Amino acid sequence: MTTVAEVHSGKEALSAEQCLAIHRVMVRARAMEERMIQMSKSGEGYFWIGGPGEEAFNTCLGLHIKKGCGPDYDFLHLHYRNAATLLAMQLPMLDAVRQAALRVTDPHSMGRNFVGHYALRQYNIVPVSSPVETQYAIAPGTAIVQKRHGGDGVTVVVGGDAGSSEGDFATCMIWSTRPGQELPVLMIVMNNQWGISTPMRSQHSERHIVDRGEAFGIPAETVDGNDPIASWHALRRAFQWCRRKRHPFMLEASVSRLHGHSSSSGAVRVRDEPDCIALFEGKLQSAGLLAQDAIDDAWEGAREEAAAAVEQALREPEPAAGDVYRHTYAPSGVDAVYPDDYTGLPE
Amino acid sequence: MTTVAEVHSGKEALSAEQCLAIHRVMVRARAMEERMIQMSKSGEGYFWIGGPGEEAFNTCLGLHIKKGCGPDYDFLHLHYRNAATLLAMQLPMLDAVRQAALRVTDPHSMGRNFVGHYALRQYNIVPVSSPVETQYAIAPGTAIVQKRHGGDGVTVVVGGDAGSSEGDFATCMIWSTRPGQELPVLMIVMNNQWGISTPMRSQHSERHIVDRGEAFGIPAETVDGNDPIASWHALRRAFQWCRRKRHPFMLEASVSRLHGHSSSSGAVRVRDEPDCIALFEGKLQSAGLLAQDAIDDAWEGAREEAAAAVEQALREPEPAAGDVYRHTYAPSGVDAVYPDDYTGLPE
Amino acid sequence: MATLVQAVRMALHYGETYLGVTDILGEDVGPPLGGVFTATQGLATAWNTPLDERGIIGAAMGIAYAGGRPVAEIQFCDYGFNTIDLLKIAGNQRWAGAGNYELPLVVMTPSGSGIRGSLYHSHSFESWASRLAGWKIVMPSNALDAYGLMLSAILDPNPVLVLLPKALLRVHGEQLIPGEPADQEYLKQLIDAPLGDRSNWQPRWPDLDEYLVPIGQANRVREGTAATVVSYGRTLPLCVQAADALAAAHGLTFDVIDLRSIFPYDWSALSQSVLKTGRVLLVNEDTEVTNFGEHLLRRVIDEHFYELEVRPRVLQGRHLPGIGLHQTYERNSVPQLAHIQATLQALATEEA
Amino acid sequence: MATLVQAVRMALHYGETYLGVTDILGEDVGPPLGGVFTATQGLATAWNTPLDERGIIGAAMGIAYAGGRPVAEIQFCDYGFNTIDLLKIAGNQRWAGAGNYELPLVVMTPSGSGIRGSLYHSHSFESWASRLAGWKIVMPSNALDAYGLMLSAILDPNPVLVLLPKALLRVHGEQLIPGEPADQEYLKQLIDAPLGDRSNWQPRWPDLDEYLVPIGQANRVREGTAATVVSYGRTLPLCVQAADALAAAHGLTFDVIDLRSIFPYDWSALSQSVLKTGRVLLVNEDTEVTNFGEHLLRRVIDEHFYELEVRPRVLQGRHLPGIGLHQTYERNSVPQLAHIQATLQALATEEA
Ligand SMILES: Cc1ncc(C[n+]2csc(CCOP(=O)(O)OP(=O)(O)O)c2C)c(N)n1
Ligand SMILES: Cc1ncc(C[n+]2csc(CCOP(=O)(O)OP(=O)(O)O)c2C)c(N)n1
Ligand SMILES: [Mg+2]
Ligand SMILES: [Mg+2]
Repeated sequence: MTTVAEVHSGKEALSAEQCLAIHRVMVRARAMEERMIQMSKSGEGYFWIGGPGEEAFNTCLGLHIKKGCGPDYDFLHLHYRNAATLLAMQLPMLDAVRQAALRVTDPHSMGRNFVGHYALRQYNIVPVSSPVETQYAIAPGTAIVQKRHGGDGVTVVVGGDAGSSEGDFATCMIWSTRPGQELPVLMIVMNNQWGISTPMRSQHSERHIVDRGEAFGIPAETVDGNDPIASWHALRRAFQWCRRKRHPFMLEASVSRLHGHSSSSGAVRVRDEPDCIALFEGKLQSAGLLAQDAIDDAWEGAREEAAAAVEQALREPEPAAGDVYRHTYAPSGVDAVYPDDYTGLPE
Repeated sequence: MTTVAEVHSGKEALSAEQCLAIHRVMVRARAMEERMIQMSKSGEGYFWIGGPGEEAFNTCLGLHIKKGCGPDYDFLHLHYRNAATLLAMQLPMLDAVRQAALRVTDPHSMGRNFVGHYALRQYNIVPVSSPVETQYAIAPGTAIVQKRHGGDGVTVVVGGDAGSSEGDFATCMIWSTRPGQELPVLMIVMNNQWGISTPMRSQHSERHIVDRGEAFGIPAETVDGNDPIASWHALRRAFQWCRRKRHPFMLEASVSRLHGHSSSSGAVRVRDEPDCIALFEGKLQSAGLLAQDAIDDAWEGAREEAAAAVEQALREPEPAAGDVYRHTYAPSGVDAVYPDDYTGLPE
Repeated sequence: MATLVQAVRMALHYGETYLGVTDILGEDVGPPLGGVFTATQGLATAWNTPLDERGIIGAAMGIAYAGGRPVAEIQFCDYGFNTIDLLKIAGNQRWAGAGNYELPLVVMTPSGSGIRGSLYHSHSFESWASRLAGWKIVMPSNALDAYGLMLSAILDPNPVLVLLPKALLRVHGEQLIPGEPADQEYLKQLIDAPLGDRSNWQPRWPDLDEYLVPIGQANRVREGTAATVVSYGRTLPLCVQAADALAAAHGLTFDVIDLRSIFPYDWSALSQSVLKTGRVLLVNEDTEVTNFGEHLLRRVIDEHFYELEVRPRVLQGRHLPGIGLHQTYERNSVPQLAHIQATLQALATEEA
Repeated sequence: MATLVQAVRMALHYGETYLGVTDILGEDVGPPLGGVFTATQGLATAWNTPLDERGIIGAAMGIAYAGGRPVAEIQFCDYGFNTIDLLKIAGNQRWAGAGNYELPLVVMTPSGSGIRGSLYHSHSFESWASRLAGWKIVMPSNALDAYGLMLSAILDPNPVLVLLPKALLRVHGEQLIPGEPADQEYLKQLIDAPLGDRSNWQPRWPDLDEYLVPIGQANRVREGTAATVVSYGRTLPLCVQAADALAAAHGLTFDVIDLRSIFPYDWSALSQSVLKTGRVLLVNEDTEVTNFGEHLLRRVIDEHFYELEVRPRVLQGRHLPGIGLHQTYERNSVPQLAHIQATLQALATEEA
């Protein structure tokens, strides 16, 4: 087949290489999620929640992250659908799967938290917590340190459409635009039009959720999150603004929710929402960049990788009774009762 | 002196009669507040917080209220600077003073709450609570009942500029604009440019706080709250919108804070902010509507009324030890332990 | 027999039909879902709110101020911790406001562990809630009580919090709710929404009768002499099981008291039983530092210290930041049957 | 000697100068006011926030995640009840996150009654706070402890809540803070902002030394044999007064223990004293249903039931929606000297 230098979407384009790299991550993310859904049904895991339908945007997000530890790097305040972002950041699939498998080796939570609830200090991924939108109240804090520190580190905060109803969404806008104290916060709203069973349009009158930034002078974009090329460029502009201007930016991505809300609602594949991977593969095929057998190979490889990760995780130890208190407290030189960690009620 | 039919402010005008009525309430409110400040210093009362500097707007607000009990009438979710509103609603000065004097006869709180913390079921004044902005989370509820009930009752909610930083301000906008479920809520922001010692401009980038309504399609106005004629008409338009359209409206009034935040900061008279009463008296005098001796009479009458109210209140009984539990619970036919009221721990 | 969650649903139907309930509001409580636990399927006044717990509690308060009778749901009690200031206001407004307003507000929320909910679907709420003066707090452990307590909560003119034990929501009752058809499959056909498309579904409500469990009235579900055990919610049936096992194996009999109301609690039932047995075990799964069971213990010590034959016991959840997803965490965080049974046996057999 | 609030201010100065404190944030904590109680006057890193408690706690958490060392103030603990979900996250993030992050976060807030604060400037917070697993909670009752506990709070890599007893903020200490000038008027000149225009004012800080009160270490402030009394915050000096009065009048001597740390509490100090005296009174002013003192009582019962000579006592605030403004309400809502003294005397003189 012929190869092209770049792939277009509307007026924007991305190099063939980049497109293929994005596609690869998207497929790996999907394969992993699908395997995790299976785990939640087979007893290999338990609960599932995740991001099938958000791979295009989330992969591009991960590829834009300035990855590292501390204020020189980007901070991530994510929600529970960001698996593709972590894979794009080159984090091993195995670690996500360990969480799905409730293993004590799960680096994010030691088998304590639901899948998709990441925490990795090494890459500035602050712990994902289930109460929606609280991350928007916390995000300004990391940006305060980044702004004061200098450099171009950005604070990225991600949440859903329904979650924007919580007051914390407003808190983030206000705290990011204090006069003279503007913060490099990239506020991302993943608009899948649903909060569990409740349609966004039944509760919200805003044309776009990010329109709310206007009163605060926060520039904003909306983007088709099913289109990785559009997403790539929207993210590029957003990051550029935050990195250079050290001011906030808002980005709203319309995305699909391809397996419903979570395993609690069955996690069955829905058929009436666009699939960003199928769409992208169509585009790459038309561009002559990816033949059907290359696609098949990508999927097969991804599924094998996921299967191997599950196999590996399931061989690893589960939490033991003695792990219950671990990591409640960090060691402290000024605590007479718990110099190391929590050990039960004071003795 | 010659009399004119109406008084102008910019392009707007108000009848002489209405202006004089407004002036009278403003003066009574100021005289009462000044007497209460004295009480807080003399030991006749204790803490003081109130609305000197907000009389122009608050009086007009009170005069626009459709006063009564239940969903046919307006509901008021006030903050602690609305004394003039209550006087404009023809509530007796004595009742406010009873609260300042911590008397058991205080109909708002039995000597329990700070002055300005009203509660009067008879006139749909829901209890004023100290935590700022919580009233904005509660207000949609009364409006839900009003909307469903029919009629033209409006829910009025009032708070400060600084308080708009709390998430509850956003909650009110969202809940008042649910598609197809829009609510007759009049959101009022009293912008005195301060939250205790913190200048509004040091924390907020919005040009006007009510600009935040735009994303929700809420019409808004800003008004010079020191000008009763402008305030009157802004309120007239706002109420008209809410009463007829059964949709929300936002109104931001710029006002003065003539005695600082509260008695905690000394309650001393500031000299660098406009005094709405002096300004209005100047205007009424120039219009030939009010002579200096009439002004003096108004003040003297108001001060006498306040003095008499204080004298009366101080003659009334204080709370007794036996009052401590009163009105914790409403009587309940289904409670085996507290059929009437709370009486201490279960026996 | 109805499950606990069906009982709640029937109570809400009764409430909106006969007791003036005007609004059942919360996240996903309206159609098509009818609540993440199906508690609000098919109800005429149920509607979906924005994802905003502060808005839910606030709006419900406003509805109650304006003369409505709302039942607000917090989807999981775990998500109610940003509303405690509003719950406090709901509890203090009448006292602070010199009795101006009644606030006939019901808040219901699933509470406790037992569905492998990880950190944020396993919280207990009763110890927090018991600190909210001005509120009444109830927690049924079976379907009939759920029905009766919910009706009382609706009738009471004060704020009432109904804690629903997550672990027991799908457990069938042992007693019929007045008006409930005896065939549980038939009941299901009548009132459970079908899977799949529900747009044309309508519930067919049985002809229910009023049944009230008064607030503040405990239920002695087993009678005995060896000791008193007091519990509620998820751990109550475990206490019953433990008591029955000890009766069968060792002939030890117990007063097992289902508290049902956390506040006001039925002190006289508890007190009389302790005076009779001289031995008491208080069981709940909330975390053990500043736990409501410790309050009950304090009352026991205050009033019956000299009547106790042996050291009174309290079994509670561990003081931990959360309950982990892996079963090992959960089993080692909150009281299980074996803990309860062992403690009960030790209590009953300790020499006085 | 410095007042308690001056001690806090000096500790914060020491913290930002030597211990890496990066941000002291809250409503009105920056210039010109320096806090509604003056706790943050003249501090280099103090800044004013929007009026948004959720934002304050959230931002402080973010600062701590990113390597800063924030001290966040909630202006009155009464206004912290909408942040409990965030406080919970701060307390559980490390446990939930497998130890990835430390969260060196200090939150300080005035707590308790005694300034005629009406409903919303009189709340106690320690019973609520003690339920926040993952947190440490301290509450000084004098200036030197305030200094030492604040430094420990700053040094500890975990979230620490410092409750400041409102009623004692302006009370002068009896012991010098290391480096504090002996003349209190002189200290005032050095570090208290002047009334009026402050735009050119700069504090002149004394040359302070490090002084740590370890977290979890109580202080026995009186020694005796008749009984043990355990308290903290506003009621601690009242307990001392009561003990001294009973010593003078009746020759009864008491172990008076200033707990200082609510969690972790110094169980061994408490336990040893109870074993010695066989009699114990626990005093605090928080509301009496599900009160932290009831937890301590539970520990006493769990471990020393058979060593108690007489019924242990607990004195707490009444279960009420609030503390009313009129003094009659306050006096009848929370323990006063007379209640404490009478209870202590009864405890000490009851026949075993
Ligand atoms: C504070 C809070 N309330 C309720 C929930 C339960 N819950 C989990 S996800 C969810 C819907 C979230 O919708 P949205 O924000 O649009 O994100 P999405 O799941 O669609 O990606 C709800 C209500 C929660 N996790 N946190
Ligand atoms: C939730 C909450 N936080 C803090 C306070 C303490 N406080 C009382 S008034 C006030 C400032 C309010 O400013 P603004 O909203 O502008 O109203 P203003 O007093 O200027 O009328 C503060 C911080 C409070 N009452 N409630
Ligand atoms: Mg969504
Ligand atoms: Mg203001």
